[in-house]
This record gives sequence, structure tokens and C-alpha cells, in this order.
Amino acid sequence: MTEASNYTASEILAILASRQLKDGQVVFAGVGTPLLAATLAQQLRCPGLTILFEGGVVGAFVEAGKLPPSTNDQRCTKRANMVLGSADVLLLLQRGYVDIGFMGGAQIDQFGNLNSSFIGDPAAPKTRLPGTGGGNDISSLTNMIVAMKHEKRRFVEKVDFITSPGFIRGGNSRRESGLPAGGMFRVITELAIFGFDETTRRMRVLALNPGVSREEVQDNTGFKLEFDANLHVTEPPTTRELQILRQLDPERLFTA
Amino acid sequence: MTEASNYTASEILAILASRQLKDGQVVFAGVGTPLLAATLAQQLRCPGLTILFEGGVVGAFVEAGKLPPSTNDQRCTKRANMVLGSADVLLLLQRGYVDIGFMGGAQIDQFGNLNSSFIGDPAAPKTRLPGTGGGNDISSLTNMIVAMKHEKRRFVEKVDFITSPGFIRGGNSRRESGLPAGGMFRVITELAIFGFDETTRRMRVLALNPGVSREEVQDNTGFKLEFDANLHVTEPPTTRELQILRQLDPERLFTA
Amino acid sequence: MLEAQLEPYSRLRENLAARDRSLREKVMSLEEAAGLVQDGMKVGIGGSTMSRTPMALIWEIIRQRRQNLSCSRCIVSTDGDLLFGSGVSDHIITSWFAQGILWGLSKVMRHHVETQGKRYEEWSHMGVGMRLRAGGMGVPFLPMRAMLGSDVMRQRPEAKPIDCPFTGERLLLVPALNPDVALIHVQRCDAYGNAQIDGLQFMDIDLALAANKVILTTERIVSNDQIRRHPDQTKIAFLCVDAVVEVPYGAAPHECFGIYEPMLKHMDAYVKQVNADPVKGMQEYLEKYFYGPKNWNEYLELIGLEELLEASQRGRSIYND
Amino acid sequence: MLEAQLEPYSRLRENLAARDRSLREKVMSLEEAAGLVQDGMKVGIGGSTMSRTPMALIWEIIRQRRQNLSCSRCIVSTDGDLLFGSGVSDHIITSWFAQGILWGLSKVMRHHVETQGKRYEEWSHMGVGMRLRAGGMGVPFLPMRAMLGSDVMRQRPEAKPIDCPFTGERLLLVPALNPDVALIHVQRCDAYGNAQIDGLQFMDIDLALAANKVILTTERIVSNDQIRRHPDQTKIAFLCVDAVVEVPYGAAPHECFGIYEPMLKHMDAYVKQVNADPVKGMQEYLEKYFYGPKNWNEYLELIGLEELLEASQRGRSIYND
Repeated sequence: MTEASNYTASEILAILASRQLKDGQVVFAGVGTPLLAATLAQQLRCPGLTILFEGGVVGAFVEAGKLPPSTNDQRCTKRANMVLGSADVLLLLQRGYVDIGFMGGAQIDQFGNLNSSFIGDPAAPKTRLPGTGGGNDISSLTNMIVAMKHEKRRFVEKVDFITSPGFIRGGNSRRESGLPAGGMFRVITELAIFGFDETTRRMRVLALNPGVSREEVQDNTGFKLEFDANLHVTEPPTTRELQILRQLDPERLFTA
Repeated sequence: MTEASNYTASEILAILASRQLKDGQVVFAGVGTPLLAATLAQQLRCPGLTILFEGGVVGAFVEAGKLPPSTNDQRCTKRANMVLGSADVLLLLQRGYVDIGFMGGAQIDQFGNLNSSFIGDPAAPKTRLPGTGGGNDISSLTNMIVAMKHEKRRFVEKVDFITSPGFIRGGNSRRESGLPAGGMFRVITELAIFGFDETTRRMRVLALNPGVSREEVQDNTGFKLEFDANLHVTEPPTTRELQILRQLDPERLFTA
Repeated sequence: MLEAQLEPYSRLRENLAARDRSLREKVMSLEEAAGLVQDGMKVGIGGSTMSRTPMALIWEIIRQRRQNLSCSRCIVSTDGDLLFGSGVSDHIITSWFAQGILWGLSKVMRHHVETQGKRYEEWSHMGVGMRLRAGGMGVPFLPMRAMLGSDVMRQRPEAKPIDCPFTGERLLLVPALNPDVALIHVQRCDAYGNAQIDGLQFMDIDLALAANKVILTTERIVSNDQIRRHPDQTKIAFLCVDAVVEVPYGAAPHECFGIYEPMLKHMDAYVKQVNADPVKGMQEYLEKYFYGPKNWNEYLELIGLEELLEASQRGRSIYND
Repeated sequence: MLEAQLEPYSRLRENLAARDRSLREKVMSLEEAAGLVQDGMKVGIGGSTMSRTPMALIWEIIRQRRQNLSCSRCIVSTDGDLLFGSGVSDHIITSWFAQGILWGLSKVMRHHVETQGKRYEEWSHMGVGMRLRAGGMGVPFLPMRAMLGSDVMRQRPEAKPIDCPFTGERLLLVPALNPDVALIHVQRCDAYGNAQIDGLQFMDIDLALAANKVILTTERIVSNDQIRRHPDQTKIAFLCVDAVVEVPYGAAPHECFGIYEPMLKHMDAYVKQVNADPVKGMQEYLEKYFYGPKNWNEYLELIGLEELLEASQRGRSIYND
């Protein structure tokens, strides 16, 4: 594989996120980077990847250059295997048909809880964000991969509001809250790849992106990070990955 | 209208039952006499009668000479307005979309409870009958018309087993059992038409079929009957009713 | 709050018993149909995000200056902006509320929620779905396994966490949602209201069953014969429907599966204008596109023939091989 | 009994996680597919009464002399006779059990239930439906408003009447039914198991979602391309399906919507024979039609070409104007 040298932060985010998926998995993907990354994986390495969308799509094959503006648009359904009601596609998560939920995030904390509802006090918010959509359902019911921008204000010790539950307060608190299945699996940013400690359920750095230092990751994070004993550096994007990604999103809707 | 003079017990049963329906009603009909009677009403007097079948049919128009062998056969769907899942058509009853449930019966008691499950002690039955089908659901959730053969062993003081609830033990016992809606409205037999007392909820004779005496009805009934103060004699079948009925069932599947 | 939300079964049954559910023609004008929506009603909106939004009905309701509507929809897009911005609604129940992923946050929603005291009542997407499904089934609640442990649940005392009486597992019971009236846009239906829906159905089938009244707009009215040739393609039964209005491009500038995609030029311009000034920008938009036109076709003319044709070309392409 | 019926959520999830849900070909022979059904399993049967009965699978399971199957189906017809009469099943969960309305009581069912200790476990039709729907939704129960007050409920301690925590109304909670394996016959599907179902769906969609394994028989296998041209016509998704078998006339002598109606001459003769002597009549029927033939086509030959053609003519007539 030839290494690519020129890529945007959004591009490496999409490429590294796509590498987390395995052929044969069933993936519930949100719009934007997750949809793009899942489609990239499907075209590049995982022909048997099953992609589900919240609008009610099972087994999607999104066309290059025709990215849907949301997962509720007809473009999501072109040459899909099945279209069904949107409550019903969410029930597939509840029944257990889905291996991975794959979402973006606005704000995350050390236990992988996501906030997309309120900045500031929810009773008198500084900013009312758009809300959960299917995010709460997906993160409650399956294993999660989150792809998001890495900024200090987005990586906080405790989110202002738990919209989509990660490990809640760590330890067994997720299970004790009535969520016996799933949980945060990976967080991918333009700086690093994160997992979660098996016991404490705190976020830890598994790998650094090419050219990124431990300090840079910590400086951009609002809580104290742990680094995995086997910390390594991720392989950079290949020219092939970048080429297909750019074919998928020629208008740079999601990779500007 | 010309009065017909020659008809079988099944025929007068179907004709009198069909007269109970009103144009514009939504009727959930069982196979056999109910299906036949509802279709007769639809063709004769009630073009806007909506017929539902347990197999999942909404707005059925059964073809003359092509009676379905059950309400789960494709014939029920020919030129229907909608076909849906069978749990979903039953849920229309629960939601309240249906005015009348229209069934046959094997055994009925003074409170209009129907038994189609066991003859004798249910723990060691003399006869295991076919069971409820949708009968329990229909009679639990809407107003009922029952068309059945009049025999002493079928009209009993207390059914061996309540498969499809009428007024349970009379009075308010139906409502107190958790069934606030519906209840037994009419019972039609080849001898008479029955209603139920508003307070006691006991069966009473509203009208005698042509040529039938009070004594004949009482003699064929296993409990003491009350007769309505306005007891009258039903108009006999007309030649027109009989003609259309015979066109519907030329093979005498249900009117032998 | 709970009592306002959950209709007792007896009232649901009475409402239904009083509706004329017979097989009858119910075609009327957009004005008449919108007139069925009364001040203060609970209004359920079909489609999702920018898809099959019953925009013509919303447009006419706003023109008729309805007030205090409590609206619900699985995912809200610019329809929510317009309902808040025009003053017809002060309460929206949904799982997601912005103009669309492409444009970030809605300044209109933010303005009305952060400073004007309007309520955006947030449930998870499945939460909205299970509430409508319960409403359509005629039961007061359904159990689900999401929202638990989150602040979304903590903000919703209307939902009850329980220990399952069978398994002891933690479950969330969400209350039925039975809108007073549902607004649904479909590709085709007959004069009685038997509707076919192509492609994504979203929660429209549950919504139609749950509501106490249903208004359909449709791209075209077809014969009952055509419907009855394929009864397994009927998605909404005539007996749930109270009004039918034929409105071509009735979801514009949003999409209608297989007929037109979203009109993104119009949407882009809209978002730029209202996010620049959620009050004045919105007022000007409403004057020009909502209050100004004499009828729906004049509104479509303002969007422009070129954009309509281009959106239609993209819309039909879903059926290209 | 309760524990045997209700699978804990953790086990449901484990079962699903272990299934290969990827987009892969899963076409196999009738023999192989029936081999997935093991002694003692809970078997969910698709279709209803005499319609879309997965008869070829039942035929092969009986030939393979499986034992102690616990079978469930919304309404049971001659399939139930054969499952009891052949000895493969000793427990049938359903709402109605005879050969068909046309023939009155089933002497076979009566014999096995009244004198042989086999169990016919009766639920209301909606009760069966809600149990499968709960199973398909991944919740341990659903609430309903029927069965209350009846002896059908009194015989089913597995269901729990409750006072609604929202309204105080009386409701019945019915436990989820998650069969170990579902047998479903469809008009067409692709090699991955994406299935289209024409006409009456019965409870097959819930059943496919509820079961821990799904075997499809199909009148014909079509390309994945054909399926993907109309994804909104897919009723069962490939990811629920574990085996696909092409078996023309796979529901014979019952009906398959739009393809053939029931083969009533064969059915009449069958009913006469087994009701005359539920033991010997059934044994002779099984010998001749089930154990005797070398393969399914030989069974069809015994039914006879004339009856197949005549049933097909009636079957297709549903599409005539």
C-alpha cells in the first residue's frame, strides 16, 4: 500500500473509522462521517458489510457521488436490500441483530457518554442542540464506534447531559441502569484511537495517529487520559483509501 | 318485497343475521354464516359496509360462487381495499375501528358467553373443540352478533368454558373483568332473535322467526328465557334475499 | 402533564365510534382540510426530516394562523422552524430538531427554545416510535430497552421505568401518543383515503392508526379500482382517513420518494436567511412564501420551475438501474 | 413452565451474536434445512390455516423422525394433525386447531389431546400475535386488552393481568415467544434470504424476527438484483435467515397466495381417511404420502398433476380482473 501524504482531518477521521469495521458485520450508521466510513469499508475491504440506516434501510449500498443529506432520504435506499419503518429498523437493534453502532458526536466524556442535547444547564441552556435522534437508542442497544472532531471543549470530564449513554458513571453503572448489552467500543478522532478500560470503563488511548504526540492528545482533552500499555502508531491512510473516499464524496460534503 | 316460502334453517339464519347490519358499519366477520350474511347485506342493502377478516383483510368484497374455505384464504382478498398482517387486523378491534363482530357459535349461555374450546370438564374433556381463533379477541373488543344453530345442548345455563366472553356473570362483571368496551348485542338462530337485558345482561327473546312459538324457543333452550315486552314476529325472508344468498353460495357450502 | 398526554381508553373508543369510517369520498380543498385542525390540538406530522413532510398542509395551517398546536414528529426539520417561527406551535415532541445535518444547528429552534419559552420535548427516536405504536395498538404503553440510564429519560417523567414482572429486567414503559389529528403526505391514494406509500414509510402507519383524525395529502388521487388490484400495497386504510387532498409537490421543498428529491437551492437560501436573523429573516420568509401567494401553485412558482424539474429528475432516478 | 417459555434477554442476544448475519448465500437442500431442526426444539410455523403452510419442511421433518417438538402457529390446520399423528410433536401452541372449517372437528387432534396426553395450548389469535411481536421486538412482554375475563386466560398462568401503571386499567401482559427455529414458506426470495411475500402475511414477519433461526422455503429463488430493485417489497431481511430452499409447490396441498389455491380433493380424501380412524388412517396416510416418496416431487406426483394444475389455475385467478 502506498501511503498518502496529503489529507484533511475529516479524511483521516473517515479512513481510520472505516478500518474499525470487519467484513460480515451488521453496522447501524449515522449520516456524515459514519455513513461515509462504512461505505468506504464496504467498497474497499468488506463486501459483506451490512449497513443499516435510521430512516428504515437494511443492507444499503450508497452510490459514489450521491451521498444522502440525511439517513432519511431516498438516496439511502437505492439498491438496498430492504426498506422498512423507522421504528422497526430501531427494533432490530433492540432484538440484537446489530453488531456495531457507528455515530458522530458533539461532546463526549471519560466514560464515553455523548451529549447532543444541551450545552450548559439543561434547565436554562446556553445552547439547545438538535437532540438524540436515534443516537440514544443505538448507544443503549449495541457496541459503539464514535467518530468525532477532537477538541478540548468536546472531550470533557462529565458531559452536561447524557443524551446517548456510554458507560454512564463507569464500572457496572451501565448494566445497573438497565442496559445489559452493548457499550462504547472505540472513539476515533483526527488525533488518536481510544478504547475503554474493562473494569473502570474510562477512556484510554490505544493508538496515536501518524505524527501525533501523547502530549497533543492530552492537551486537546478535558480530562486525564490513560495510555494503553501497547500504545502504537496507526498506519497512515493509503492512496487507495483516499482515492475511494474522494470518489465517494467528490463534492466534499462531509470531508471538507 | 315478495315473501319466500321455501328455505332451509341455514338460509333463514344467514338472512336474518344479514338484516342486523347497517350500511356504513365496520364489521369483523368470521367464516361461514357470518361471512355469507355480511356479503349478502353488502350486496343487497349496504354498499358501504366494510368487512374485515381475521386473515388480515380490510374492506373485502367476496365474489359470488367463490366463497373462501376460511378467512385466511386468498379468496378473501380479491378486490379488497387492504391486506395486512393478521395481528394488525385484530389490533384494529382493540383500537376501536370496528363496530360489530360477527361470529358463529358452538355453545352459548344466558349471559352470551361462548364456548368453542371444551365440552365437559376442561381438565379431562369429553370433546376438545377447535378453540378460540380470533373469537376471544373479537368478543372482548367490540359489539357482537352471533349466528348459530338453536339446540338445547348449545343454549346452556352456563358454558363449560368461556372461550369468548359475553357478559361473563352478568351485571357489571364484564367491565370489572377488564373489558370496558363491546359486549353481546344480538344472537340470531333459526328460531328467534335475542338481545340482552341492559341491567342483568341475561339473554331475552326480542323476536320470533315466522311460524315459531314461544314454547318452541323455550323447549330448545337449556335455561329460562325472558321475552321482551315488545316481542314481535320477524318478517320472513324475501325472494330477493334468498335469490342473492343462493347466488353467493351456489354449492351450498354454508347453507345446506 | 401526564393526563394531558394520555387519553383514557374510553375516550379513544368514543372518538372512534363517532368518526364516519364508512367507504365514502372525502376529497376536499387544502383550505377545508387545514380547517379540521383546531387551535390547541395535538398534531402528529408524518414523514421524517426532509422526506414526505406534509408541507402543503403545514403551509395552509400557518396561513390560517392556527395557535397553540402541540406537534409531534419522529425527526423535525425546517417544518419545526416554521411551526415555531410562525407562532402556530409552542410545543414540539421529537427526537431531533434542526434544519438538516448539512446546516448544523437551527438558529430558529434555538431562539424560540432558549429565549421564547417554547418547548422542544425530547424523546429518543424509538421512544417516539413506541409511543405512536402504542397509540395505534390501543394500549396505554409499550415497553422498551433504550433511554434507560440517560438524561433523556430523566427529563421525561411521563415514561416509567419498571422491573419486568416476568424477568425482573429493567424496562422503560413509554405512554401512548394519540394525536388529535395526523397530517400525512403520500404518493397516491384513492378518494376514500386508501393510501400507497413508496419507499421509506417512517412512522406513518402507526401515526395514522394512533390519531383521532387523519388528513392525507397526495401527489395524485387514483381510482379505488387501481388500489384494489393490489390490496397488499395499501399502507393506510380508508377507515382511518378523514380528508383527502390532491396536492402535487405537496412536500416541497422537501422530498417525496420516487417523485422529487429535496430542493436544496431553496433550502440553502432559506437556512441562510433564517439563521442570519431567526425573527426578521423568518418573518420575511413567511411573508414572501407563505402569506403572500394566493395558492399552493403560486408558492411552487416562487420556488421556481427549474428547481422543481431538477428535483423531479433526481427524484425519479431512484428507479433507474 | 414459565422459565421454559421466556428466554432471558442475555440468551437472546448471545444467540443472535453467534449467528452469521452476513450477506451470504445459504441455499441448501430440503434434507439439510430440515436437519437444522433438532429434537425438543421450539418450532414456529409460518402461514395460517391452509395458507402458505411450510408443508415441504414439515414433510421432511416428519420423514427425519424428529421428536418432542413444541410447535406454535397462529392457526393450525392439517399440519397440526400430521405433527401430532407422526409423533414428532407433543405440544402445539395455537388459537385454533382443526383441519379446516369445512370439515368440523379434527378427530386426530381430539384423539391425541383427549386420550394421548398431548398438549394443545390455547391462546387467543391476538395473544399468539402479541407473543411473537414481543419476541420480534426484543421485549419480554406486550400488553393487550383481550383474553381478560375468559377461561382462555384462566388456563394460561404464563400471562399476567396487571393494573396499568399509567391509567389503572386492567391489561393482560403476554410473554414473548421466541421459537428456536421458524419455518416459513414464501413466493420468492434471493439466495441470501431476502424474501417477498404477496398477499396475506399472517404473522410471518414477527415470527422471522422472533425466532433464533429461520428456514425459508420458496416457490422460486430470484436474483439479489431483482430484490434490490424494490427494497420496499422485501418483507423478511436476509440477516434473519439461516437457510433457503427452493421448493415449488412447497405448501401443497395447502395454498400459496397468487400461485395455487388449496388442493381440496386431496384434503377431502385426507380428512375422510384420518377422521375415520385417527391412528390407522393417519399411519396409512403417512406411509403413502410422507415416508414412501423418494423426494418432494414424488409426493407431488401422488397428489397428481391434474389437481396441481387445477389449484394453480385457481391460484393465479386472484390477479384476474
